[in-house]
Amino acid sequence: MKRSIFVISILVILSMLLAACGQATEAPAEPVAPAEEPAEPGEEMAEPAAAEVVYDRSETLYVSGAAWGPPSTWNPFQPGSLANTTGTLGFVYETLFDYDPMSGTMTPWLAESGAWVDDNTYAVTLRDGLTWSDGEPLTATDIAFTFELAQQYTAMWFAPMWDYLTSVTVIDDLNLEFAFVDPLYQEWENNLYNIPIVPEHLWADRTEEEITVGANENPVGSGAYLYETHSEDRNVWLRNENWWGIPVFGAPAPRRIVDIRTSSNNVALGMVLKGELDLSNNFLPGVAELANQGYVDTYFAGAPYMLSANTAVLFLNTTKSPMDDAAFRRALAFAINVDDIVNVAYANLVAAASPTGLLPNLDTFIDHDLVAEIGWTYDPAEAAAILTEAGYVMGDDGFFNAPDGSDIALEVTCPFGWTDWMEAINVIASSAQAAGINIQAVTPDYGAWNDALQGGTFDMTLNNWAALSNTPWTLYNLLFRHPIQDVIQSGNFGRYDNAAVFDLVDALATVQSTDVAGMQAACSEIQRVLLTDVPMIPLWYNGLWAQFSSAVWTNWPMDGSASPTLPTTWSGYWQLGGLNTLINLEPVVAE
Amino acid sequence: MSLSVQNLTVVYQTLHGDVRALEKASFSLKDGEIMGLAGESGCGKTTLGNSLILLAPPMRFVDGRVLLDNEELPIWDTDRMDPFRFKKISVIPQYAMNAMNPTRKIGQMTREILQARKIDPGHMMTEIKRRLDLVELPHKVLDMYPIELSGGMKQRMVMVLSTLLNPSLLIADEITSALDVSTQKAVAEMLVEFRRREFVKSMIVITHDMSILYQIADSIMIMYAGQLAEKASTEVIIHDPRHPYTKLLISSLPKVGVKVAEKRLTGIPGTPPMLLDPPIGCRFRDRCPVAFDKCTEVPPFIEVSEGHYVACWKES
Amino acid sequence: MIERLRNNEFLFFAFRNKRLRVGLFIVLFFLALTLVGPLLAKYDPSEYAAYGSHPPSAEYWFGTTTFGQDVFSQFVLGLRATFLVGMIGGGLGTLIGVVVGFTAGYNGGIIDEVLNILTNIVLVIPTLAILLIIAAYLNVRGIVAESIFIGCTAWPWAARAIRAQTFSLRTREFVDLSKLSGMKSGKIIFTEIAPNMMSYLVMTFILQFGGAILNAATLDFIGLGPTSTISLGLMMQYSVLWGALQLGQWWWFMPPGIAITAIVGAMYIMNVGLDEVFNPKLREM
Amino acid sequence: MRRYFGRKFLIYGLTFFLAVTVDWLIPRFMPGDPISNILSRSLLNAEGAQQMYDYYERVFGLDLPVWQQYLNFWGSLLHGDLGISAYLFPQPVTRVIWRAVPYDAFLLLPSILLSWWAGNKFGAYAARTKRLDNTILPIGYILTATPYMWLGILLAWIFGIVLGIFPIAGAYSYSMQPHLSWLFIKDVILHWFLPFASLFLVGFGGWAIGMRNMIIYELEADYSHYLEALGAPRSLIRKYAFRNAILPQLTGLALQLGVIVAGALVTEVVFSYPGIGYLLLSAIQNQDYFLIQGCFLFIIIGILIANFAIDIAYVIVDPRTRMGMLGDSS
Repeated sequence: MKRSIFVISILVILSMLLAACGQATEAPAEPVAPAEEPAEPGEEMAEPAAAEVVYDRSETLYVSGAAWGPPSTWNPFQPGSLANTTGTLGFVYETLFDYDPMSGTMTPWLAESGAWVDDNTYAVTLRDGLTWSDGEPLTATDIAFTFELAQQYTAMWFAPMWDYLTSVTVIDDLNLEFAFVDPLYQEWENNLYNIPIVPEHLWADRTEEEITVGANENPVGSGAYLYETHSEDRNVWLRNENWWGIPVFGAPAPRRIVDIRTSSNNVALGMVLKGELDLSNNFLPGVAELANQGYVDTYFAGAPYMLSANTAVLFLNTTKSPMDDAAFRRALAFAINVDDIVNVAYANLVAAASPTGLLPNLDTFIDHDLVAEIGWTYDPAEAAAILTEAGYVMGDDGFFNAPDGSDIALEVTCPFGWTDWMEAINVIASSAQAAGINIQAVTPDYGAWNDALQGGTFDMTLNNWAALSNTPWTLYNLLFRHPIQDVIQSGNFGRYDNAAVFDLVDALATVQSTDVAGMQAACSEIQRVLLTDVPMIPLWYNGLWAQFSSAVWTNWPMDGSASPTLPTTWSGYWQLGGLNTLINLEPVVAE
Repeated sequence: MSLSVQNLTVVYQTLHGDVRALEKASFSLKDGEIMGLAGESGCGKTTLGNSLILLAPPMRFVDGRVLLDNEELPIWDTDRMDPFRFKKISVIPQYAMNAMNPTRKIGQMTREILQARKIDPGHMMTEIKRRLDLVELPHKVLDMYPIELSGGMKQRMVMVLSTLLNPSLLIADEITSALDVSTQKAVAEMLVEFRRREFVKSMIVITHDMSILYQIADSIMIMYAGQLAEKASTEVIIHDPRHPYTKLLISSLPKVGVKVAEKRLTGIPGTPPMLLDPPIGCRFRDRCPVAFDKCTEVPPFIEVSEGHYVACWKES
Repeated sequence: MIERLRNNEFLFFAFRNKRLRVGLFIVLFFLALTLVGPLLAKYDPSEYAAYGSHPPSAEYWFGTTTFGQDVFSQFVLGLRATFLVGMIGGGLGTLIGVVVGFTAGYNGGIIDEVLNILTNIVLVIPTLAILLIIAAYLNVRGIVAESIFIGCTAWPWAARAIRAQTFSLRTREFVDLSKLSGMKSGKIIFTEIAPNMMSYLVMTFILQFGGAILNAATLDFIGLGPTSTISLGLMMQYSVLWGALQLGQWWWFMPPGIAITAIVGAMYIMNVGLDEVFNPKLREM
Repeated sequence: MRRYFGRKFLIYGLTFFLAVTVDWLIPRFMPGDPISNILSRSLLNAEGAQQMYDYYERVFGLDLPVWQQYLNFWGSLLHGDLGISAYLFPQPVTRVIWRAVPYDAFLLLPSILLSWWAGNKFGAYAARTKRLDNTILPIGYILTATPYMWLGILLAWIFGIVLGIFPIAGAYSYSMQPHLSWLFIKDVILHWFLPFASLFLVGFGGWAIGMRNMIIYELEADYSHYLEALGAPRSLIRKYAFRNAILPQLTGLALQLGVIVAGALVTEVVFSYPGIGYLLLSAIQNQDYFLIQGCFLFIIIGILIANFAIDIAYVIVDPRTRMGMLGDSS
């Protein structure tokens, strides 16, 4: 008996071992979705690489921090949260334009140029010699096809654009025109660098389901990298040696990119310290220390170490009392000690936000005089003054009561497990209490939090869903999203209902992006509402977490380096300069 | 003289000290004698039985000699006892019901035990079968697990097993207490049959059950509180006991043949003494109706008439 | 005669038994720490006592977390949570186990059958899987809630054991009944079954206590523990989550683990001790 | 025997039915709405969001009446279809799980069997001598009392970080593609070893102690004394004692499975080992009810199968069950 058990277990080990390998080996070769046959040529190019099973460190770039989970889809139209496969957009599928937040400029990418011929017509000229990785040429028809998909299928995220886009006309292989009625210039420009162009010859005969939600395994695009393989915890990309962009932009330095999905940030931290990871875009709380000790590099040598990626906003539920009182909201703005959030919860990895909520890259659109005049800073006394003036009475419990005498007891929430935010709301609660406003920090599970958020049952909660953008409209469109629905999927969670400001935002949307003065004027008006009425409180800028090691690759973008680009691998950031970062990298030459 | 025991003293070790469970026991068995050993529970009769075959902790050997067929038994040394066990001296334990390994077929277990004792099971088989017939057990029990047998069957199986090597002394401990009356009778008669066929030379039958002894025992020995009280032929013990305790015991019995079970001796005031530090002298003293000052000395266990031993100053 | 000595010997054995003493000492030690700890702790567990992480020092006895919270303060509070879970969870588990087991064992028959099947079902369904769901179902969880569902899922094996025990005792009593004429069965339950069960119950509770603590630690570690307070399991989770291993902040993840291991281990060792005390067969003479 | 298995099947049947029902309830019971969780991070404007929401609702079949959803669930379950993972959208749950299963088998089977086997041998051995018993027993107790994840953390810290002998994350190096070579196999084993070790050690302690106690009881059992009285050598007595002590240990194995699975879960989390436990955790953190369902179901089925295997083993080694005397109260 005993012996048999022993033998069995030995056998088991071996069989399992083989099973694991066998299983793992077949893993990449997943059953391929229909209409993938033409992918063969692409496969062939990848062939010599596929033979390599052990990667050469000196030509491989190891990155992490982009994927939320195992790679599951390579569909470029998959909305944000599911794009666990960073690079689908940027590596494989490309956009007409590129936006560089550092310089604040739109760079033509697939397009050679694009411009408004008149108020309702936008003309695009493509670069000559664009090709798909399967060798087929990329022409204007592919662009038209891609945009028209959204006209056909309302489930595409950019389908609403067809409310003002009327037609796409292909003039020749390189030229096409978009016709509009009352276009939202701002959104359009934003879409120019967010809509991925897909090959008509591979997508034309796909079903709606395949197009909108299909996994699109073994994707074929036009980009600088080819899908090589993936497993539960990684995506492997191989440089496309025939990329049309090499003569234009130069070839990205790493021949192969292994994008690692670390189970948790600590794993990434360990790998960074061991030098197994060249670039980590995870949030690593201890990293300031490590940077100071020179274990890793960050964009800034000192605080805040990181570039800013998005604005953490405290949404106030304006349908509830006392958040429905502007005075109370403004008082709260003075009562929150943002510096503590920055210093303690984030150990200086972030920067305090402008009350206008706009990120540094949009600084030109911040009305600094206005901020100086009616902006706020941490000032409990001022908060108390505003409340008293508004008729709030300090109760004997040390907390203010509403003018009608009722107690005020509020909750500030964030999802359980989002530890940095949990620390942040602790700071918010304690500093508000110190100022006499009774707020408790509560951390429900994500699902419940999301319900409360979208259903509008929360008191006040944190949110940062407005991404880095080329236009202030993106943020304000999110903050003042309208019309207000029972369930709000994203934006204006506080259900702040103010037709005047809604109109201002819509007005901003229709300002030509070339008309900077016009945009500034529009923004200034919106900001006046934001600062006086305080429907929500921008608190700090979440960092564009990036820590890198120069052991194998150098010339990382850092403060002061010539024309720095974003050091990030996050999904949706490749066309924000991420790819340029790869192009600028230089291998460390051995000895 | 099949068995002769001299001054056998055995104690139970407990944390409070030694419990003097068996005090200077001296007696002997004639060849072929079936001796009944009776007394209240806790009087040391089982201790006596065990000490003869398996003197294991917490029991501790203190003093005395045991001769079996004029050969000394090293009862204080379990290892040196092994050669004698089973072959010369054997036991049918109180727990005969659970004496067999529940997860082994009975035949297999038998074989393994025999092999362990360097005996070739091969040519024991015919003998085993003969004896199974004798105790009216079908041969197929050998291919059964104990759990498949009834209480009585297990009892008989153990009898066969224990006596397989024709020991010259068999200790049968409470073998009948767990059985119903009819089976008791059968088992008792089998014991006699075993002696007749000389599977065993002589026996010590430990029991509460006087009626059984009345049926099968040649002689009866009464114990009280770790001391021998009286030993004589069955007839004598039943009809003409000499020791005051025996008298009370017998008189307290209902009609002979009726089971007394463990009934405490209600007839006698008081309870047996704690044997941790037993009273000096006769341990029955406090309860004894006829006790007198002499009783503070331990009375010798002397032969008052042919084959009749008594430990009482009144009698000597 | 051993029988007769047993009762007065019990305490004697109890105090003499080394394992029991050691186990008891450790448990009492931590219990004491739980009670006096909060007095010794200088900071509020969630308060930022220091600026960033510091190794143990005179100021911060167990060092501080990445956020500069005092590990010792969290530790003593976590201890309390741990004992609470053990008490409530273990107690509840034992209680249900006893009720079910005793009812089944003493009545037998159909009741036994049904309870038995129930027990087996709960036994087969992996406790954790259920806990995961219940836990995820409650958005804001406290220690007590956690303990309760731990207790509600931990009882089956206790029920099984107690059923078996009751069963054997009952049958044993039947044998005796036939032996000693005229003893009332009610009296038997109190004089025979109850004491035997007592020892058994104590031991069951101890095991349940330890089990509950381990269960809680597991739940906490995967982020399904209390959302409203600190516990040893949560401390471990945070330490791992925030790279205490990689940053070598051993003072963060060592104390909670050591405490849990020590307490539960001590419980188990006590259990063997008690076993030896209650069960003379196992005593060393 | 028939009764024995009849009852077992009844229990397993009931268990499975209940489990599946509870399982089906998960997404309906838990807070949050899987679809809005999927969409929540995608920056859509109002109308786009609504359209996508309806679309996904159709995809997940959540727009049907409840009773129909329940029946469909059984239906598709029997076809081995557990729906689509929300968090790994649009991957089918079964496919996601099947990818994880080999890692679990590879981790669990050896650690369970080996720890059981070694633990029993060792416990029996420890019971033999008082000295061993006193020195080694406490170690066993400390091991069983150790929370799986903490042992994992310790091993990871000591061998992974301080000594740097073993990798502490993943199933094989990031610098490799799976292939059959000694290099790769060595790599896989290195990654496997620490998680295996933590599972093995905790289990080992438990079994060793269990066996030690069992043996001591058995050596005090009547049949052991009878054998002594017949002068049987210690070797034989021990042999019997061990054989009989194994049985409760076998039952113990069945009872422990749930605990071990839980242990595996946290261990996989500590070492980010891509098994089902790890998958389940991610599923929970991402509110992926369909994946949670799948994992839960797989665990149940796995445990049922294991239990059944043990039942059979039991029947083989313990005559009493064969006689149907014990029913299932073994």
